[in-house]
Amino acid sequence: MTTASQAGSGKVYPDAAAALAGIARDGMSILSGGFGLCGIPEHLIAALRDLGVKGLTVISNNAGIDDVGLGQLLKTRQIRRMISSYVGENKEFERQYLQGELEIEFNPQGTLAERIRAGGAGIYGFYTRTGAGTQVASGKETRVVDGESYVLETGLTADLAIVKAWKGDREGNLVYRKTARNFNPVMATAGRVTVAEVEQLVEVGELDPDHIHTPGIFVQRIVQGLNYRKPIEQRTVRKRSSHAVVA
Amino acid sequence: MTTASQAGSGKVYPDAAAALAGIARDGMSILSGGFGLCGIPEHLIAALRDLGVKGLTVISNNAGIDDVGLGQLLKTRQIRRMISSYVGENKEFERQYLQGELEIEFNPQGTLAERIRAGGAGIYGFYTRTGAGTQVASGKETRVVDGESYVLETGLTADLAIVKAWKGDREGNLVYRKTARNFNPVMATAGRVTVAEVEQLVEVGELDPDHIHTPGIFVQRIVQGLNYRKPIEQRTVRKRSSHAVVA
Amino acid sequence: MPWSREQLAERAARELRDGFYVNLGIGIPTLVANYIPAGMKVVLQSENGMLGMGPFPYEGDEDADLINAGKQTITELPISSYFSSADSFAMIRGGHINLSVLGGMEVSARGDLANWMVPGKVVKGMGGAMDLVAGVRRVIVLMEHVARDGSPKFKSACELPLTGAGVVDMLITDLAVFSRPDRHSAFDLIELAPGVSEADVRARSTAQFGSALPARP
Amino acid sequence: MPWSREQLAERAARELRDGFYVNLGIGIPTLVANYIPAGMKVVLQSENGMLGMGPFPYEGDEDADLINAGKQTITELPISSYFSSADSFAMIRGGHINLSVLGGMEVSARGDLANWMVPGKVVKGMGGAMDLVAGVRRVIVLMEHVARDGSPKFKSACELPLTGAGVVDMLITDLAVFSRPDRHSAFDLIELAPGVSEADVRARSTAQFGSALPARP
Repeated sequence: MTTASQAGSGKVYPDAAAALAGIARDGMSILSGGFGLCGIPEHLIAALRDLGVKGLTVISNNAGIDDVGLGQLLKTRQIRRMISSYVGENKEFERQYLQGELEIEFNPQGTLAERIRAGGAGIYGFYTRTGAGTQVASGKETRVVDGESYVLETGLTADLAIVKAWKGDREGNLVYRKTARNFNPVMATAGRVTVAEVEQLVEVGELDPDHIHTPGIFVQRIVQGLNYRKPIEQRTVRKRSSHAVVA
Repeated sequence: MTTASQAGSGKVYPDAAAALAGIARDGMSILSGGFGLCGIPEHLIAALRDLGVKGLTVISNNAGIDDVGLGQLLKTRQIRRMISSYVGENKEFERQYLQGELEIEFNPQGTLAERIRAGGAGIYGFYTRTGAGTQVASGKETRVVDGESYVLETGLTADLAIVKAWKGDREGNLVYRKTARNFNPVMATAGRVTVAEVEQLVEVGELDPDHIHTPGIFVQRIVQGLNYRKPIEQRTVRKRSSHAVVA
Repeated sequence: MPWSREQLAERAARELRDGFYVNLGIGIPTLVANYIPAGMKVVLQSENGMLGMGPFPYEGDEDADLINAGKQTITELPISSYFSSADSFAMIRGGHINLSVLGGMEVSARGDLANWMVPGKVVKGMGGAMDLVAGVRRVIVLMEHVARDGSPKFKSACELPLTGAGVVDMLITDLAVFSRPDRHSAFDLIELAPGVSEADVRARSTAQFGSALPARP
Repeated sequence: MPWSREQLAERAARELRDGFYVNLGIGIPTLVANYIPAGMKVVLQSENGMLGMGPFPYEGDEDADLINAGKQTITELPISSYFSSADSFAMIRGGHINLSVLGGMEVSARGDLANWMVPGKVVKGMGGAMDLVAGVRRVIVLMEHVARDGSPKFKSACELPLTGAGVVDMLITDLAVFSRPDRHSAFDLIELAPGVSEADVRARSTAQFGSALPARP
């Protein structure tokens, strides 16, 4: 795993297309942050769509929904293979998968997160109970210790990681907001190049050094996104009179 | 790994001795946070000394200095075995070690941190390049992948973890300050019981949920320490006229 | 009379204990949150990276950056904290969550659970279910006792691909409740829905199980 | 005339590049920070959990919560960030640091490094050195060319227990500089201290190495 680290102000790009110029290419592997549509790098995904790069392997917990998030790259048939934990909300995905146009590798969500962490942390592989005795373990090394079965899962890196944060500075230091954090910090560590988009690009020194989630060393390029859509997948509310916690 | 989790306000104890009552016992294993003397749980260490529990296995990056930090437990001969990465600053340690009164297991610092993280994260073991081809690898499984040698290191947990944070609330949520964070967050995840001491015990809701370093689920007991000594091991300063960065 | 969805959730809520950290699956398990006894402190974990999950927001208060693992909008509490997916599953895998309540398609007599794929149907993925059953200390499954065609779902062995092997501690169906003291033991029938007999339950199960019904007063 | 400690540090600083993230070991390597060329942006990592390490504090500004890996008081910069030991070594092990400069007791012709223990002497521990040499992309070792008794420290094979096998990219001693293009290659002598000859260096080494000295003008 070698990230093209480069400290300094040369990390800031004017827009998502510029931030991907010279990096995006056919057949590359891409880690894409977010959980569902929450915390997805929506401008960088749109820029990948516009750049038209094809034959991509995309590692992302989900595949967006039709026309939103990674759904856009599915619609344009730019994705050849996905590594995900759940892709239930996407009709176009289903169609391409059934017609054999798209490969999918399912990983348990926690195994996926940990494989990416391992990739970014220089760990070849790790033993987890998750998936022991299931299809997930088939073809993998397993071992039994004190009566518990463990599966060997390997670290995962990619040519490019695209992540979305709430705030960032020109050093690449990032802060995420609420559950939009999800897969973003761990993916930022595992791209050979990591490009971050932020809602607010702030001055160096504005972020509290005790509270930076992703240190700038992991981010090679950063861009401020404009007019975030931030769509909501399942809008659930309660009536102001209700006592029920869950509808 | 089973932590005795228990949410709620029953976590707060009046002082360090009370916070260890019913937990501390002879022969137990203890993860003790801090790097050098920075971020050490000084009140909990003092309480262990006063409780007089003996035959302890202590996992801590360092062993304090004479009379300070874990040095206090060495002086009283309460520690039987240490797992550390560096113990260079302690004469009493050296004396006991040379006389065979104390066992020591050295782990590379990063391997130690990662073993503790693995223990807290339910990972049996992981493959790292660190130590490959050295004494550290002797007796351990190794594997070569793409010409690189990796050593299998196993997860590490303990009966008790004692950690020190800057701020905490009665849910056990913790925030650390500057480099006093070090081993504390990862150790908090790997104690079957974790006891935290904090400089400031704050009201629930005062800590920003985006910036909590250790979620309360990992902390079973919490105590506010008074009159912190916070000794400095190597006081290095520069003259106000100097241009040199390093003395 | 079989228990309703709400009654299943209510029954599962009786397994909650003060101070528990709990992860609730999508569907009926989510409803368990409505039956947390008054005065009991239970902290809900959401595997997408939150501890201390609050209720759905009031209309107009939805925040796109604040959702649960079912992608529903939720709210924050004063005790809440956020963390990454890697840290969330470290918490789950490391055994720090007391209880997980999940839905099921099949459960076997030895506690295997199948709830993520049906061969021949489009596979949507296991999400976090495999991690939860492998890592959480106590696993309760809620499901209909039989499939729509009447075939048993509590079986001698699962036919569907497994989510986890030997991981179920308690099974609550619309007909009965089964429990076991540890993962090496067989299940005992411990409760019946009103008007349901042990014979009914055995007739609708291929799983073997013991009986530990309380003596009728 | 052999190079001084300061000259060793200054020579090592010539290997810095704009934008580098660098970890400096304890002792002479720490001095490299004094020779970062003006206008060059170099970010120092401290393995106890800090990126963007600043200089020593002015007297009276020392903060017990802010130290480097040598336990010395330091300061923060506007670009700084803090993280745990686990995250710090994930950064190191994962190959995110461009350069590490360390002290050495012995270096072998194949790039093995020994710098953590001497059999028969009290062992203090390897600290983070094994992680640094295994994880950082480029490793430079600074050391005296010979031991106090005159015996070579750049050897055909290390006699002391190793810190890492085949991990050294560049060796800077008080007599000469040795470099190799990759970890499968042998070292070449590339520079000599003033008044030191290649024959001197070979006489004081048991390691075999090539020569790639620049042509004298």
